[in-house]
Amino acid sequence: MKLSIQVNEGPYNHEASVSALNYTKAALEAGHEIFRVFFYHDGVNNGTRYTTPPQDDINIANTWSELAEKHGLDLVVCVAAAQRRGIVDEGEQQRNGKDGNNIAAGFRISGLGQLIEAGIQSDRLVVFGD
Amino acid sequence: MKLSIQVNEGPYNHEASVSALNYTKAALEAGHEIFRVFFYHDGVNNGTRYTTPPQDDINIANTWSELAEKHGLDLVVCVAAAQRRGIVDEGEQQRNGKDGNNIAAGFRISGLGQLIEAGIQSDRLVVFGD
Amino acid sequence: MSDIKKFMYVNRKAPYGTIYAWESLEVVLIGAAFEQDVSLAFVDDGVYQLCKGQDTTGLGIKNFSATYRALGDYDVSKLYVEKESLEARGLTLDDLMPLTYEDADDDYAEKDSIRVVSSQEMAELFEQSDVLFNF
Amino acid sequence: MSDIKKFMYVNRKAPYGTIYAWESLEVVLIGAAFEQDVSLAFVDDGVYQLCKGQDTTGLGIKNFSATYRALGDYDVSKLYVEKESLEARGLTLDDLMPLTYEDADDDYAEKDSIRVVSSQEMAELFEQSDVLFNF
Amino acid sequence: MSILHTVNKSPFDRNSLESCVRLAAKGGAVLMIEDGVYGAMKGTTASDMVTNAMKDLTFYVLGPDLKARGVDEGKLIDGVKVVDYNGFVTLTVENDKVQSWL
Amino acid sequence: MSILHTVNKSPFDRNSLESCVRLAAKGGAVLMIEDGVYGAMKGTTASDMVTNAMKDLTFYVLGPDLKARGVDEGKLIDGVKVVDYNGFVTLTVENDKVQSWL
Repeated sequence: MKLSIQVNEGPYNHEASVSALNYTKAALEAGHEIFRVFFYHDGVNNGTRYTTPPQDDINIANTWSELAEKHGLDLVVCVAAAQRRGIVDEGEQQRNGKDGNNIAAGFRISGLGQLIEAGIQSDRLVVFGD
Repeated sequence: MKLSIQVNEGPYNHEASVSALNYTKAALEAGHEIFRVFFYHDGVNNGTRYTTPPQDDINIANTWSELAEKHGLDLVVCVAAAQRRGIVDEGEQQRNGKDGNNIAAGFRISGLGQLIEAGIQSDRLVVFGD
Repeated sequence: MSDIKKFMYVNRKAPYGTIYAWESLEVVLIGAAFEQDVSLAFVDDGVYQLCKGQDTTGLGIKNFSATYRALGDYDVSKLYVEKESLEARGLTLDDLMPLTYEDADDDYAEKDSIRVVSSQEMAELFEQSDVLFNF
Repeated sequence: MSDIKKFMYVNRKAPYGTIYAWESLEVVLIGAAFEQDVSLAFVDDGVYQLCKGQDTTGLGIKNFSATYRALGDYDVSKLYVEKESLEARGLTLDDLMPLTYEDADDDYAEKDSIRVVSSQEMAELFEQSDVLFNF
Repeated sequence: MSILHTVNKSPFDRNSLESCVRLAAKGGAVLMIEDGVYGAMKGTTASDMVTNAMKDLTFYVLGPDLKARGVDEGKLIDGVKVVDYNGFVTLTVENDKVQSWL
Repeated sequence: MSILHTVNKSPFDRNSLESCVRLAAKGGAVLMIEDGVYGAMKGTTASDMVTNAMKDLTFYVLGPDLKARGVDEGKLIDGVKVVDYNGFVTLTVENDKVQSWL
């Protein structure tokens, strides 16, 4: 079955991103296709490579990146939500005149249409948030 | 009177940072001293210069920076909370081997002792959060 | 399954205290271009989103309430408001913004977009949807 | 005002669902070095923070519950738990971790850190504090 | 000794106002801000909780947050006082400490 | 047509579980996750709400979230079924769509 996942909260502050990670892993193990993981609201904060979590805790951004590489996941960060919260890739850096970028490996910034498309194309949309 | 303010939530997602801004302005206008503004939990996300908010909305990070410059405010971002969430200054960039930093003008990263000190030194501690 | 899906955007949170109301509305506006069958549900504190007379000047933040009035122009004309949620909050239809759309199937007659429904009717609307968007 | 202030850390949120419980505890640990008069209050879902048998292996996240047991070593020995909050959740003192400290004023006798108090006693403890930390 | 309590959550969504009323000592002040301002409206399922607590506590509501949400002052419970941010600062000073019911 | 409802908030802190029970049609499944798992415990002020809803809805609770919080399975309301993340995925597939009561 084709599943899409929406993540509405940032890492650590809420359990939502950990729940989404564990759910995604279980869905992949069960042989389902993950059409897309869409990061919205504070969820965009999952996609920064600037985090340095404590050594004795999960590294959430890295876990997403590794999962994306291993399974070819499409991790999409909403551009409007990202602009409000300071998540930047090279394209956004150019467009908005920033002096750097912080997007993590495996994530891409795109529009809300990607969420709508996920709703249309997927058999199920599962939302994790606050 | 000597006041300190704690901000527990990031910009835009919750009203907390706007409430803290409006409160801080009113306190300064009334002639009170702001000993410190301490950003904790997701509140550390107030201190990134990577945001590009919509033109028709408030620019929260810039408003903090301008207020800090005008009134010499001490804006402190908690280092442990910042590491979990990807807020980095030059020192943290060096220490944690990051390829850039995103701290906004007027903010500094320091330890939780700064919050305790604010509690000891201030006549009132006012907390804004979720 | 037909090419057109029934989308239901579920709004349960008050405006301004958190951003969910506004960022949810941004999804609805973008989604309108995809020509799906769109409905919005307002339950719990979500009903506050539609209250008239919103004025954010004193807070210094964006007032997005006018955007609800533009929904009709985007062919988003089914806004279901739960009666029980209104009543618990001491609100009636008169407290909400008048929202209308022009019905293309009825010589572009101006009609009300807001439909007050019971909890049970709302539960049925959820059942009949294909995709539920939660924020 | 004396040099020592009465600090009250107020815990109202469950562990793991959000980070407030853990990051609040980090403040308490750092704050212990400042030699103030420290108390912790556990009300509402904050009482869940002290439940025994926490095991986060299945989630893959840090289990910080052992840290509460270390509080005694930091001279943090006054943990007030609201009776009404426990009761509403079907909990008793037996469901909570046994937390103790060694009383330096009583020949280092081992004593219980957790004190169950009524809502009214908790309200009085808040009144008697100098600074209330809320997370 | 008195406490300024701030409540920033809707009483229909969260338990903050209820907990504040239960755990606030007599003589305290309660200021409703952000989504907490909905707790100041009359004719709701939460109004009685506020009215009953008025014998022990004084209730305030933040005007700019009321206006943002389109709540007319005529809809407030009798006795709830509207203050602006300057009034918020004054309440902070007049009471000995602040408890935020987050 | 049936809905999998997820509830991730404590019923003592938020109204999510209450709203889910009010607005879930007969035949639906409710899965309690994250802080929502406290709603599955017996002997609480929220237990009756779940027990009464059981005639129309089937209740599940996520085991890893229960364990994290130290909630023994012996403390669950009779009839609430414990599932792991694989079971969560199965429930997603077995129902037609998911409603997250955030």
